[in-house]
Amino acid sequence: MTEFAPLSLHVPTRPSPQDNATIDTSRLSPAGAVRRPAVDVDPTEIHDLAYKLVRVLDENGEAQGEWAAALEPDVLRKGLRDMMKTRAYDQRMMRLQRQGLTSFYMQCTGEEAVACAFQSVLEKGDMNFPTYRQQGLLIAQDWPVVDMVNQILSNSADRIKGRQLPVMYSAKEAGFFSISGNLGTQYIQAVGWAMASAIRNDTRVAAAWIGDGSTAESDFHAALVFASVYRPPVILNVVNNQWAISSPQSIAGGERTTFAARAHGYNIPSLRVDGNDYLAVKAVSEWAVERARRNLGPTLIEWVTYRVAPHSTSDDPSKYRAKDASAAWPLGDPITRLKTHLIARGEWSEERSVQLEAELDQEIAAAAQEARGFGTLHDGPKQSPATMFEDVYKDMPRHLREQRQKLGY
Amino acid sequence: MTEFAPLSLHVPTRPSPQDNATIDTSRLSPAGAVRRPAVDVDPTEIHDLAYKLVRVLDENGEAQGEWAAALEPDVLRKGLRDMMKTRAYDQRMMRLQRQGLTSFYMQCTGEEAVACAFQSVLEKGDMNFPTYRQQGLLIAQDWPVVDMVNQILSNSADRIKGRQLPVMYSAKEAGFFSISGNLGTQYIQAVGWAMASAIRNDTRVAAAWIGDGSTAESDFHAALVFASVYRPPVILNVVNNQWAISSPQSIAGGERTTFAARAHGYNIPSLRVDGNDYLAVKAVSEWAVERARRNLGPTLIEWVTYRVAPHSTSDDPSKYRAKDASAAWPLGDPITRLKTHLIARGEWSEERSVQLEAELDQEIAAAAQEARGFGTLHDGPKQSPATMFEDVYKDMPRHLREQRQKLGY
Amino acid sequence: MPSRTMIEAIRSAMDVSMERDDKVVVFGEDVGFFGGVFRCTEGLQKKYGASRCFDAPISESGIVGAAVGMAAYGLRPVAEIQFADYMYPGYDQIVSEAARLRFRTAGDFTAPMVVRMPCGGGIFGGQTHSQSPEALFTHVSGLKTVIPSNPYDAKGLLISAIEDDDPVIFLEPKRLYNGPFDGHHDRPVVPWSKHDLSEVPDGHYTVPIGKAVVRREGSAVTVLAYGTMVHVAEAAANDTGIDAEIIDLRTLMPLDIDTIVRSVEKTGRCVVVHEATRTSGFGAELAAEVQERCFYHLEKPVQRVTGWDTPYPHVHEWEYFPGPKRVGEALIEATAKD
Amino acid sequence: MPSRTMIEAIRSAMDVSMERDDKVVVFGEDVGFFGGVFRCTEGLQKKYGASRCFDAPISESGIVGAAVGMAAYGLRPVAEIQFADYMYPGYDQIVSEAARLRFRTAGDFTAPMVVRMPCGGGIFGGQTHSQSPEALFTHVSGLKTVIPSNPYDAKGLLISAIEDDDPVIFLEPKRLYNGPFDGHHDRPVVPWSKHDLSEVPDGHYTVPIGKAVVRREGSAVTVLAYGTMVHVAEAAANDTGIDAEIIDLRTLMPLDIDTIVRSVEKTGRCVVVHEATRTSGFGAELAAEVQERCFYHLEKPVQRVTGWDTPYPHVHEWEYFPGPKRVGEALIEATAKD
Ligand SMILES: Cc1ncc(C[n+]2csc(CCOP(=O)(O)OP(=O)(O)O)c2C)c(N)n1
Ligand SMILES: Cc1ncc(C[n+]2csc(CCOP(=O)(O)OP(=O)(O)O)c2C)c(N)n1
Ligand SMILES: [Mg+2]
Ligand SMILES: [Mg+2]
Repeated sequence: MTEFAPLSLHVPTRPSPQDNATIDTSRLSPAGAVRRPAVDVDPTEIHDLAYKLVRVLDENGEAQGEWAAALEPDVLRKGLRDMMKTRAYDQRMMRLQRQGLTSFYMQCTGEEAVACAFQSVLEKGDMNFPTYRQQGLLIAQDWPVVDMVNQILSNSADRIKGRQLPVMYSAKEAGFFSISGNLGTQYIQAVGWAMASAIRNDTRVAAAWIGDGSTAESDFHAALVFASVYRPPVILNVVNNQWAISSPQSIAGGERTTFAARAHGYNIPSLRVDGNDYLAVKAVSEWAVERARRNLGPTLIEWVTYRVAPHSTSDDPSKYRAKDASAAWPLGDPITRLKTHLIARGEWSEERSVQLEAELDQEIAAAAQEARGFGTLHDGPKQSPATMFEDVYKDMPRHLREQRQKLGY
Repeated sequence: MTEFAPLSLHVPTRPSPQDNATIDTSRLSPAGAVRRPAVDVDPTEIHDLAYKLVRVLDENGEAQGEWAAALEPDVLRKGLRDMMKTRAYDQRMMRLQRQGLTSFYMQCTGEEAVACAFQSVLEKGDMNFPTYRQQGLLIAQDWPVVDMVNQILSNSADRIKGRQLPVMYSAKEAGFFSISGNLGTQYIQAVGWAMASAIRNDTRVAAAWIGDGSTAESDFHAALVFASVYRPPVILNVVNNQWAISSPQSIAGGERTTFAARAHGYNIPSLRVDGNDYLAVKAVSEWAVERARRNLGPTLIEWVTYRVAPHSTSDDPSKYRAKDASAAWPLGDPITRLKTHLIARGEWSEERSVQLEAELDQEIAAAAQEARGFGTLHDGPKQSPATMFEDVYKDMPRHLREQRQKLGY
Repeated sequence: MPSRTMIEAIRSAMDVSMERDDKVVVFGEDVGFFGGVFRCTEGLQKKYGASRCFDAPISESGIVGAAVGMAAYGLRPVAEIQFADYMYPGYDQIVSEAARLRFRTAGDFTAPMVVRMPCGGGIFGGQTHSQSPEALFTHVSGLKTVIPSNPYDAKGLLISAIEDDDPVIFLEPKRLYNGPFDGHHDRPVVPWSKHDLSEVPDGHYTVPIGKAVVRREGSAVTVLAYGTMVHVAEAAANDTGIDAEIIDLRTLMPLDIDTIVRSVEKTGRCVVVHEATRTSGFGAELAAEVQERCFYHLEKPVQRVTGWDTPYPHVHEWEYFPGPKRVGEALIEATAKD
Repeated sequence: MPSRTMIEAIRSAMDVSMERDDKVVVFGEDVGFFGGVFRCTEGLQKKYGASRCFDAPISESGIVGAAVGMAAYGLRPVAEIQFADYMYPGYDQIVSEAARLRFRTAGDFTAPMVVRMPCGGGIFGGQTHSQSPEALFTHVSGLKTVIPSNPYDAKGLLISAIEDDDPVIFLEPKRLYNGPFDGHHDRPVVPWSKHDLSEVPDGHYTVPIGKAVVRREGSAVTVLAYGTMVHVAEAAANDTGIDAEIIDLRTLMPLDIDTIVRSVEKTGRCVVVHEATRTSGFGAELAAEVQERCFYHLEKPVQRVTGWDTPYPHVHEWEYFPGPKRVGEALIEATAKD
């Protein structure tokens, strides 16, 4: 009936285990090469930026190009400290989990710059809608580590009463919206929150967070549609760490295009940025937040980074990627890169780094110790089971009172 | 705390009631102006086509440019007949509904070219996943009108046993997938069907259909993601008739961009086409189907047209758009345009048109009459209530047998 | 007091709420300029501006998800889903997000929001304009589910729902929008103006969430009903002459079990009626609770009269719909002396 | 016969089915190269190629929607949802599409497909890795809902599900993947190899959908259970020494009501147990049916032992989980002479 050859299904090939980079190097622009448009630029004029990579720090740790800002050394030292503290925190929590003090943990190793630098440009009152890999948002604002560990341990001092899996923090005061566990749902919520801010003629902005894999979820589209229609003050962050558990970003549709490009069809300006470059993250975040604050509407940013650690403590990446894939740090270690920059500027030294690392380790260990005093998942003081029936509704309905009694409380 | 002015919510303005066109004329290219790329073009090379408009027929009815094909007069006369028959069908069904012979009807007035020309390039075995405004797909393949009217009347001969609201046809044999009633769901199903065809090394292709308003639905995104990842043989049709009930296309995110542009972020080639131009529709459909058939993957096409009629028989558009908005036929009547072309080529005449119109009206009236013989929604023979319990499962489980008995069957 | 249709009562509830509290915003498909396909929001955009009453893209997930974000911000969004049959794309946001936000944050974030949706059959709407998905909400901890049967309750309950600090699913039996339909589809349509409960005050008042009401006192059998089925049950009682006590539940979650138990202990018989499909419908929960709490008072098993376990058909509207005849038969059976 | 874990049994079912019928395709998040986060599809991509076993984007709606399209084409897709808690974005495609396709086309199009999903608690998974949403499926006409309690049934039922011409929701109690967990979480873990029903033939066999089985005969009380709760019920019977008859439902829809009625008529008492929240859980349907059909045999009300009506908590896993203690108490109460 037809002259055509049989069809066949295209299934994206996986990054070769030999190629440790596993990042599409064809789209890596050199530091300083990408222009910095005006904040009120017409989105159609920067379509090309979705296919490039904003980078500020070059191989020698020098800041390059239009995105390089004149930043005080103190600001950068704070950034370095935030990232190092985040990593120290991850390491300590991994240890607690291995010791059986809690059920689960997720690291953000290699991605510290994204959350830490982004947080540094927000104001009090702004609201993040994070995923489970943005602990840096809390740490960069010096949120009490004890409070975080309490949540990890589901102990008696856990502000969310042991109700959520570890890492699913919530802290309204910190502008940190509750992490759901269901992927993608928070993306449209952030847009809704930002719409509310606009409806109320407020000045606060929202930040939505999502992973590369989760951009496939429905709510990613819902968020972009609503952001496109109502132009609320929201920053739409896509953290492309190349992996979604075992699935490379090609399975989410990133095989021959970028996640930044997704924004084009919605007339939302977008940028693709080196997420391991603290200076680039900070500069672009500032740009996007200013856009939002000036009522210029949403911005989508793809942060290109790499998930160095396993997906979670339940994961074994050796089953699906080369054992040394993570060791290669395709875009470099964000901590090392900022450190090199500070040293190059004469504002830091290796010794101070070693010292700071020890100090932070101490600080986190002390916080963890303090938190353990409030109990752990399986031991010590914990929330009374009676609390399980609270907060389902504002006022406990009769059937829950009956059930609580049935349980003996 | 902040130097910024208060935010405010952007709510898209509505097309002014004075501006009858209600189509963004800034994006209307002249006939023949848009190039025809090779079918294996790299999607990134035709991004500009998402912002233009492929048109073949000019104001004088002449075919212009690279998309103009040498078509036999018979082929075009068939096209004209299909569109006229579709319109005659709509008119007759409206009458039946007003007479109370059925509960509901939906016309496709003004959009006849899209479905009729598209169907003309498909082969037997291909599968459409239509919305409720593609009755032209059935009519253009000379599907028995009686069969269609039986469905509209939910009568004893209705092939789907009166189970669905009128216009929710289903006809596997005609490559016409069941219309759901839930918007958008069929878009990803079409992609799944096309994936199956590729998995089986078949040569059949699928066509997905959706309206401008419904592109906001989640499954639109799901479809584009899956189409992007697996590159199955599917044509992703977006019928932009400017309205979704009372909401102009701006509420779906079409205020400052096009629906064709949505495809860019997924690396799917897309085109924006004058949907009231039978020749343009046919040419672009052919191009897209060839791509699919050659295993080159999906194509998204935005058909720009205009919903001339009310949304449905339950709708009163005078409440939300200028009374004469539809009378202006912003892109011209597709029937008139093709007729003018045929007349210009000396292959048709006004008299033949008048005659054909009468003939078609007769034909449809006769079919409607025949269908009425099988009953109507409220009168005459209809499916036994016992049939209500059938086809819930392949084999009727016990509880449904019990319920059927309870009803007295 | 003016007589209002259910549509007018619902509109008035939103109007009053928007007037009193500028944190109340209303949106949904065709809700803004047009005022909704059932006209429940007519005039609100004009009165309160397009930032407080606006059209939404056709994305139920987006509508509910945006509402969750607005509620977390501190607004009181009232979102309309055009038909309950179309709530499924937004179901994840309802179940996984709105319902759990207070619990999973120990009250740090909350989602005080209302999701309104027309539900139920009787309008020849076929499978996608007739569904009654209430049981899909009552199974979800953290949601309140409300369904009025008349204009007075509709306004009072909707105001309560908007003022409630928890997410409320507000189901509107669309067959009741314009009149108190009792299932006798072959009789002339009765307008609300002929019904006492269409007397609706202009201003602010509330009907409490979580309280059922006895619509008709009786001693022979208890009928548990809500929405359209309240009127059908009344018709069935009148048609059969059975001295039925009819309880209009009004709120399904939290359930007013006291009113139910009191009645069943009195009558010793119970019939549950709803339009939704039978298996795992809310009637199952009612039957389970009644038999557990009133076991020693029951003289007969609790019966369920429901929609059949099929998708909602088009042509067989009246064979599917649990009308007064089927309810009447159940009343007769429930009260028969064996 | 080899002893297999539940994971191995499930994998074997897909392997056997793919081998016999090249229309069977398997996909889902992390299902292809990696073999699934629970390793249920390990090795299948290698054996059958990437067009028959592949990774899917993280879009549950896309996964189910694509499966509907594939099934309509004529394939037999087996889609995995990584956790039942994540099925909600795909719920619309399940409810509005897969479930209704046969009905709304009078059989012209059908959706022979399986949606597999790990469900249930007991693994400290918190609210998004512990849910039991079976009642959200049993309420939907057109779906079959299956939930095995052991490797033998898991393989036989999954093969039946794949060969079934209707859409089947296949719930896999994840706490049973590696051993027959009976709720005594403080005792050493028991591997499947110690359990008779881990003897799983290599090749093709089926366990019929729609048939319950009596796991333990008894005369004092009937326990209706499924999934993990079958083992918990056994433990409770052993712990209390009560002569309980335990029925493993295996299929919730269509329900094997005969087996249930036969048992309750014998024992006169009935306890229903499930992990899902109580209100509108499947236990409500069971209680409603049992009281309706066995009213005159019942000596006590049907009792429900279930998860509480709260989101699934993390730290209170064992206070939430309806373990042998709570089930035991219900058995004692159900069999007590008043
Ligand atoms: C709705 C939903 N589906 C599936 C999952 C299971 N899941 C948890 S994390 C994950 C991968 C997410 O990848 P990505 O979005 O790239 O984020 P990353 O883990 O790389 O930070 C998956 C599939 C989930 N949590 N929610
Ligand atoms: C999931 C869902 N939500 C809402 C509706 C109600 N509805 C039916 S048609 C329609 C408008 C669709 O507009 P569009 O997609 O532009 O198609 P058109 O009617 O213009 O052909 C709406 C909102 C529906 N059928 N399904
Ligand atoms: Mg990732
Ligand atoms: Mg439209």
